[in-house]
Amino acid sequence: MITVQVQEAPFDPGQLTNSVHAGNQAIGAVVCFTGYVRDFNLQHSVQGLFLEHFPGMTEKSLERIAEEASQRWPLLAVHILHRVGQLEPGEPIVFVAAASAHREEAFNACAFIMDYLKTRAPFWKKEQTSTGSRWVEGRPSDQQAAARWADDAESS
Amino acid sequence: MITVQVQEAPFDPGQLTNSVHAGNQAIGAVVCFTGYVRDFNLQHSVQGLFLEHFPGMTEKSLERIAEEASQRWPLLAVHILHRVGQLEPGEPIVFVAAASAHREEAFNACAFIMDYLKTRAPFWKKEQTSTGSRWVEGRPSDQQAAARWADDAESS
Amino acid sequence: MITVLFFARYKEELQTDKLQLDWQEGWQSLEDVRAHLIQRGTPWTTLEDPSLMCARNQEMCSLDTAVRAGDEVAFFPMVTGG
Amino acid sequence: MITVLFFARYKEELQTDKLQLDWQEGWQSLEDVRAHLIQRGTPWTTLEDPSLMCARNQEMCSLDTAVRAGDEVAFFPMVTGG
Repeated sequence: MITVQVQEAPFDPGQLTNSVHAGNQAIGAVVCFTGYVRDFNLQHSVQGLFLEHFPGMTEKSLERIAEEASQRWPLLAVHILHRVGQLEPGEPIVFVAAASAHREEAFNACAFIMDYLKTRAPFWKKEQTSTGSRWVEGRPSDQQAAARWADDAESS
Repeated sequence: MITVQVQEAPFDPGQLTNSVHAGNQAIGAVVCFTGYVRDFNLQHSVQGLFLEHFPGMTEKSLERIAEEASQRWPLLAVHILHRVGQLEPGEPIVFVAAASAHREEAFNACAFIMDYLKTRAPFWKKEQTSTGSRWVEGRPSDQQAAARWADDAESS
Repeated sequence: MITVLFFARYKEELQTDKLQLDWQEGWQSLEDVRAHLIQRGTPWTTLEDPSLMCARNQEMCSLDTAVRAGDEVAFFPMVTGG
Repeated sequence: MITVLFFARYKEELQTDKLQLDWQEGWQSLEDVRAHLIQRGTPWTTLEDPSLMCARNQEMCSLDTAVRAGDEVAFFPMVTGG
């Protein structure tokens, strides 16, 4: 039910989207998030992006995030795929899908997984711009987004 | 930027998912919702589903919902597709995609569109079960889900 | 004259999807049109449904929305798409 | 002996991705390992970064997490995936 992939190879978000349902007629709702490399970030024109990660720990942390989502909501499928290595603007970088009987659970689980992935999975982005390379800095807004789920822990 | 379709023909959620980005390198986040016909609903085994709608008003109401989402969040693409007529369990019934630079806006817009579609677009489901056909009743939880956006109107 | 449309369960129970009604003096809102139909008795009393929704000229509205001669009015049960 | 890994900006600034350190009497937490490295001076003072994150045996943890001989410890800047 939980699928986690970390890979250098490009992937097809549409193909992944269709594979989530996979004929399971108990699924009423599939919410998919696809993140793409933008050509512009924080006043920098982005020419490329390098994704460093912590092999071994990366997969474990994504599996743990997927499991935590499955404990919080009655999910019927979770799929997380994250690319590493060199990416170009316009390329898909991350895919997260959550499937459930009803939409609310699927929306919450997908957003939760992205918020946790952003703050708890060991990936680091280095942008290549016209003025050189620079490590992308963590955003406080991502920490805040993740923190909101802690408040919800009891009520979810 | 806004695409609205109401059709009897089946559709491919994966193909639609990929078409949302369409090479727009300002897009960083695409959130897609796909609703599927379940084989079981409220203690009934579902053998088929008929979707009635209000031709003319249906398209207008979906366009209005997409426009309202675009006014609330800085969206780069919105796609809504809803099927009408006869559907079988396991078939996709509705697709909603919202694209933005950042994920929070895309998640909110996609959830908002679904909540409004559920309460403001003129569709009615009739389920075919082993004991006959019955009109699906509106759910108070859908009204509540839509109402939460009214409270957010100022802060969004 | 106004046109009144019915959908889904109402359409089945009323056995019609469309009426043309002569304009009545004193009609001000969709509520007046609804009351006019309900007073016909069974099966029109189905329109007493507290979840009834309505539209005027293909825009969803409330029962206290003003109605005018020439309008297209629709009455329907709570929507269940998605 | 413990293994210490560095990633991303730290790896570049320290010009190393991995150290093997002899176990020091008195080490109790990851904070002690960090302090040990920082006292080496430049460039190790980059580990004073208030956003520093860490992991013990491939599980994210806090600096006050207990450390033992044989552990694999990692120090890295705030993560930025997704």
